[in-house]
Amino acid sequence: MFLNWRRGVIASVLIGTLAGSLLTGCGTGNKASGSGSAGNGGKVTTIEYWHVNSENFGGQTVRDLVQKFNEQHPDIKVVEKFQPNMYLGLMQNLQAALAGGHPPAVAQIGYNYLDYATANLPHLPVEDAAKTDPEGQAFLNNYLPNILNLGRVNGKLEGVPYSISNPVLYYNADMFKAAGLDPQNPPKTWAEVRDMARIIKEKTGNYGLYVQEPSDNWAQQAMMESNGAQVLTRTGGKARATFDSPEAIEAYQLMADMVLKDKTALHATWEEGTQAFITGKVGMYVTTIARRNYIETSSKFKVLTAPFPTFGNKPRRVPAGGNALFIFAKDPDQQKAAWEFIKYLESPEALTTWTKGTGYLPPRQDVTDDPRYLKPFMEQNPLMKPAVAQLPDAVPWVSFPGNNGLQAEQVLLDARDAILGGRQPAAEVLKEAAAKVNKLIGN
Amino acid sequence: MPVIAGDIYFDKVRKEYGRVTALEQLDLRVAAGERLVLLGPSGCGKTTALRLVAGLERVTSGKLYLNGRLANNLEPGERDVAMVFQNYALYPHMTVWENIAFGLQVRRVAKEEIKARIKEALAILGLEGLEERRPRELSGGQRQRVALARAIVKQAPYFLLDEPLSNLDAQLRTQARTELVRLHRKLNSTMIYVTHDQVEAMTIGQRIAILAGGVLQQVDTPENIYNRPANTFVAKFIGNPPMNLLPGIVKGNQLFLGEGLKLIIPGNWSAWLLGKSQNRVIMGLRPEDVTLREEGVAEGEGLPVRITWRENCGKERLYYLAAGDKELTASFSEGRTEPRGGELWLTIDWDKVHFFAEGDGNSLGYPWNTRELSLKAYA
Amino acid sequence: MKTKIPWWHFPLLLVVLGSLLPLIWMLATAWKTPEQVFNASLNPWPYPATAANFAYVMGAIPLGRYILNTFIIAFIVTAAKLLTSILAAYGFTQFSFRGRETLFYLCLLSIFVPFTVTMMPNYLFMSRMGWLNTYTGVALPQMADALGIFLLRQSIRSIPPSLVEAARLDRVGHGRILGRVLLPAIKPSLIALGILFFINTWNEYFWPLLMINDKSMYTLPLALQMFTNLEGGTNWGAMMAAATLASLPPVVAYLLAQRYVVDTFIHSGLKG
Amino acid sequence: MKIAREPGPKFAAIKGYLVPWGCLAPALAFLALFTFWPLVSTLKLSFYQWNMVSPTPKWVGLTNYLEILRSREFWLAFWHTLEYTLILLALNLALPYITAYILSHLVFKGQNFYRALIFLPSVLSLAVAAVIFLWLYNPLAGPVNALLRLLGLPAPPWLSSYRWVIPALAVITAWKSFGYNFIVLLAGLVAVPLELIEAARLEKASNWQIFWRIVRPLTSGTALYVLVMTVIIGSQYVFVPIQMLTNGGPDQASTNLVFFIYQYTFNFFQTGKAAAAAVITLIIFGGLLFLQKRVLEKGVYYEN
Repeated sequence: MFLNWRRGVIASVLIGTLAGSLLTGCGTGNKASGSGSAGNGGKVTTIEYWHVNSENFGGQTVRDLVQKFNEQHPDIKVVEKFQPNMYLGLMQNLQAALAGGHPPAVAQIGYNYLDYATANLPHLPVEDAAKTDPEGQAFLNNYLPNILNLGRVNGKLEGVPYSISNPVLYYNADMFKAAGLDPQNPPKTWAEVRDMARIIKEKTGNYGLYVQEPSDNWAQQAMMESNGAQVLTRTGGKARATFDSPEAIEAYQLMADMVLKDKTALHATWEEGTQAFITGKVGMYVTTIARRNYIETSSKFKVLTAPFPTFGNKPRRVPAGGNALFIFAKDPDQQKAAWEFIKYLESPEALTTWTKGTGYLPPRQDVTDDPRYLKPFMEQNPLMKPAVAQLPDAVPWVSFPGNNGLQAEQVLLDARDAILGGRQPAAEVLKEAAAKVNKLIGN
Repeated sequence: MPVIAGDIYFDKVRKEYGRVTALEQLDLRVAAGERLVLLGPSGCGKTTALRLVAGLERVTSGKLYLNGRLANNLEPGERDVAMVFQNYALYPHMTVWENIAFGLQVRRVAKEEIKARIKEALAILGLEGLEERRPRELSGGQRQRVALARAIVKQAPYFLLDEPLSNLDAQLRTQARTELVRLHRKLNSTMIYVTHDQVEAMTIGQRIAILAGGVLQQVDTPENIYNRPANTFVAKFIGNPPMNLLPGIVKGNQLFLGEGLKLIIPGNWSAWLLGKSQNRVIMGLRPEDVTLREEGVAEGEGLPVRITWRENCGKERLYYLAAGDKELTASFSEGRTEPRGGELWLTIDWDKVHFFAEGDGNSLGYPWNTRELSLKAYA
Repeated sequence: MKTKIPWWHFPLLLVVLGSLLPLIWMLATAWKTPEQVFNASLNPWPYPATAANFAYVMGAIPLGRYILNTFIIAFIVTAAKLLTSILAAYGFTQFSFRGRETLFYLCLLSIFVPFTVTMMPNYLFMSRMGWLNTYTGVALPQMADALGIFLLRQSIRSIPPSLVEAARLDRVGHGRILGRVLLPAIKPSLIALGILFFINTWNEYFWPLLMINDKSMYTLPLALQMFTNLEGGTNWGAMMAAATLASLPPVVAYLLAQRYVVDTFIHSGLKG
Repeated sequence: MKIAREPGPKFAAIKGYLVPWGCLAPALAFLALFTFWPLVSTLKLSFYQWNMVSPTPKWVGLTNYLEILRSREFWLAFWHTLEYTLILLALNLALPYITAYILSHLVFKGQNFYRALIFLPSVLSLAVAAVIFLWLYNPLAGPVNALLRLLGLPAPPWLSSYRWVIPALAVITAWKSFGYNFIVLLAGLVAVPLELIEAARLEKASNWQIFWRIVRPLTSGTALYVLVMTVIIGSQYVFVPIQMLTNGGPDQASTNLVFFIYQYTFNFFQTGKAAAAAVITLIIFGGLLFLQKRVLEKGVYYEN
């Protein structure tokens, strides 16, 4: 009998634990989300902030900023939540959270998802949020006009530009020397890049060049548009893929020739390419300035940077990478708190912390040049200079409109693999891809 | 540990499994305290009948009464039956003691009482000292006795056994038969014993019910089953070697069994068969009831036979005989004079002959009083 | 006979090598400095070894918390799967009713429904219920397992029906028939199945990936991706250290109970 | 003896249903709610255009199906699924089958040693496996290519090569599932009575003949189980390395049906097309199951 009794107890404890854990919804996860209470009367408004900054990419900086903000604002509590897999991952989770009715108040939206987010996700345009704040317009005047445009869709300011990056050319000064090249004279045009890459290959046996290949077309857009092409042409509210223009094909074919014919450029994933550079197997590396800190500290050789190369005398056009801050809060109190938080993140102090912690460029001119803020940092980090100098050349990162915008982006990614992988020449692949994209975005 | 026994009554009980009929309309009454054996070849429905009593199967139609009470819808646990399974169904993870005690514990029998009953059962079955063993540490005979012990401690009015000896070797089986009968005398419950072994049936049953193809063939005492088989099936099924069955035609007082095989039927049989107005018959002859002679007999007094094969079974000798196109067996127990071989004559003891109708195989009866042997002798 | 033995060991040793080499490299890389990682990738013996990667991982993520998350989810799912499978297997073996076989095969069919077919509606359901980032969200859809039902049904069918019948004659209730007769008899299958469920849930990646985006709710496999972030650059040593730490609990559990696990797998008829 | 109350037939009938359905209810409820209802729901979604967020899905009839069946990506995914499956059948059915045969019938020492170590990888997470192989496959510094270079062999960029990406990803999955399949097959193989093999030895049958003519037919039930599991579960297992390492690239060269559906759901937010692809996948798997039932089972020997 004792045996029976004991077994019964164990069984009921097991079942109890099970049922209990189900009923309570288990724990910590849910408490923070959403439940904004009336902001007045000493109550605390809790809002969520979604970002893409992982542990080795500014995660700690985000925590510091949030902590400081919460100390300064006793009536608001910001909870930061990291979203894996960069902007794509964040978009996925955001989409789901919206479907479930529990969106974050503030989220980082990659510039390449600007159009899609504006058209598909219910949000509060920051232009409207700014209007409710008497200082709102003055605040927005702190930005360079072409930078503020990065947050505009069809003329309306939907999100505040926050993180800004652009592609620069990193190069291995030691390898330049070994190849008999002058480290003080980095290539200025793509023709020079091609020549130097050939020399590096001949002299050192290493690859001359790697251009970043993550799951976006950012760097490739910079090449095509610097050659005078337009990835997407908007006429009268209608968008059309034009990355099959002769200029675009020429730019892409140059890259393909270096990879396939000259065999002086590496075709690999971003991960592998970065490794190849920092382990001294590639001479030149085109990637975001946001990676400066990692590249500089990981490399055992002298790293230098140069502006993104141009095509002859054609103007340089580099798409701005990074993200804008969007407001997804629905409750007025939360919207107000969200706007407060955005203003804080975009304050000179916070941006200084942010740039130091990540390598992004600040969207506000007054921060970069101010000795109280980033000036000393910029002087200590000469590698940042080309990126800052390029800021006036910034153009919007292409964001494909419509329901199928995200798939259009993938078509271009596949095209890159097809060209650099040698499936077909650039002209054919790009023509095919453009037709497909045009179909997807409704032409 | 005497128990108040109850009777069991099958009233037109039918059992079907899907499209297969296991039992066709069984009418059978088992008296309270009786020891009845259900006998038949495999697939005859005997186990089904037993499981119907236990409630492990549901009656398809008809009524099953236990102690006068309709039991069709009673759960097995509500029927107060004890059962011993063919494979004993001992719980492998429990000790002997736990196996026996389990059912009683479930029924919330007092601890002291459980102890007393198990002690008694272990003593009766000679299982003392094995209490802490697990089934896999026991021999076949021990397992069988544990299964019996588990059944008897329930002190149930009904005691069902499903071929409980089939997994034992021959020697143990003989011993267990007598044990079982003794045990039943002590228990006094109503016992149904299922077997396909006629020796077990004859030695254990007070009455035997023979089933074939889901149909009850005959219910009677072992003596009557042997001496007065109700049909050719029973006749052939009981007795080893089986009864010789010879089809023939009756013409007046003559029986024609085939080419050159003619017998003169004595007066009493001749008149009896005439009364049955059945001239196509089957004659049944048990192998031990025939005589072989070396010297010739008069026409119609015997059949000319030839020995085709002989077997020495120790206590008895079997002769396989050919009579024209017919084949027969004869057996001779030790001591009887044996023929040497060659041309022989087979003669018949007409007091030990059986006649069956050719069509349905039912017994044509006997020209003398068939009620001399009765059940009472075994009560 | 003796001369024959060595030859056949050769292919087996190759297979063992194939099984172990990736693990050896994971372990080796976890103890290497970044320099060793790149310049001596073929060397399986890090010298001098550094624990810096582990220190970094422990500092960067709340490892204890993740172990706890993973354990709680694996425990809930395993317990629930066993419970529902046991009950269903009992229902499918001990009762006969119209449509039983049809129902059973319908259950079995669910094994063959690819996860991707159901993931979208389940995801929406969970997010509508507000169960994203909860143990409930991860565990709830996995609480029944057709394979478990199938295997336990097989196990129950392999024990003689008379065991249950004997109990029924003793007026033993369903609870006790299950608890005291059937479950002890199929204990090896239960244990093997439990271990299988636990390891599978522990290792699960895809569904938690969809359900959980709150760092504090991560399971160990999810935590791994924090070390593969693209813009930050991969720290291979740290990643392998994290992989090692994530694998440690199931591997240790397996090695401790190794003979038992494999033996029960072999003898419990898990072959289906 | 106490006479129990005789329950009426109606009571008995209700009581007779209560317990079995009570037993089945939890499992059936979970399966219905999280497997079968979503199935129906997916079927419904496949006729709509919807991005999961907009309040009104748009009815588009069969458009989703037609567009998918006309797209290059779907057929790539389809053929790749076959390719993955073939590789997995070789690595996760044939190879463990033979390994298990060697261990069960040709080798008598070290049984436990082999079993334990061969099973080891299957207790790891696929995510761990993917991460380990990501390093092993690293084209410049990874051990695999370092070794190949040392041997003077070409060292391809495994995960960005059209030709190698599928085998490379399949190997990851195979490495992780090998042990489990091996143990399952071993369980089937040790059940083959030794007498049969001894009898064959007396006939001077070679080891291969014994395997092919005696052991294989006798264990075909187990093998069929592993086969079906490899085909159906395999394509879902492969998903994890695809999602973690290549995202279907390069140029959709490593996508399969499962990843295709995931991509349309969570990367493109084209729920309707994803649902349509899911339904098509289900039909393909259904066809495979049917095929298995009709063709393969004919040659299968079952113990019972």
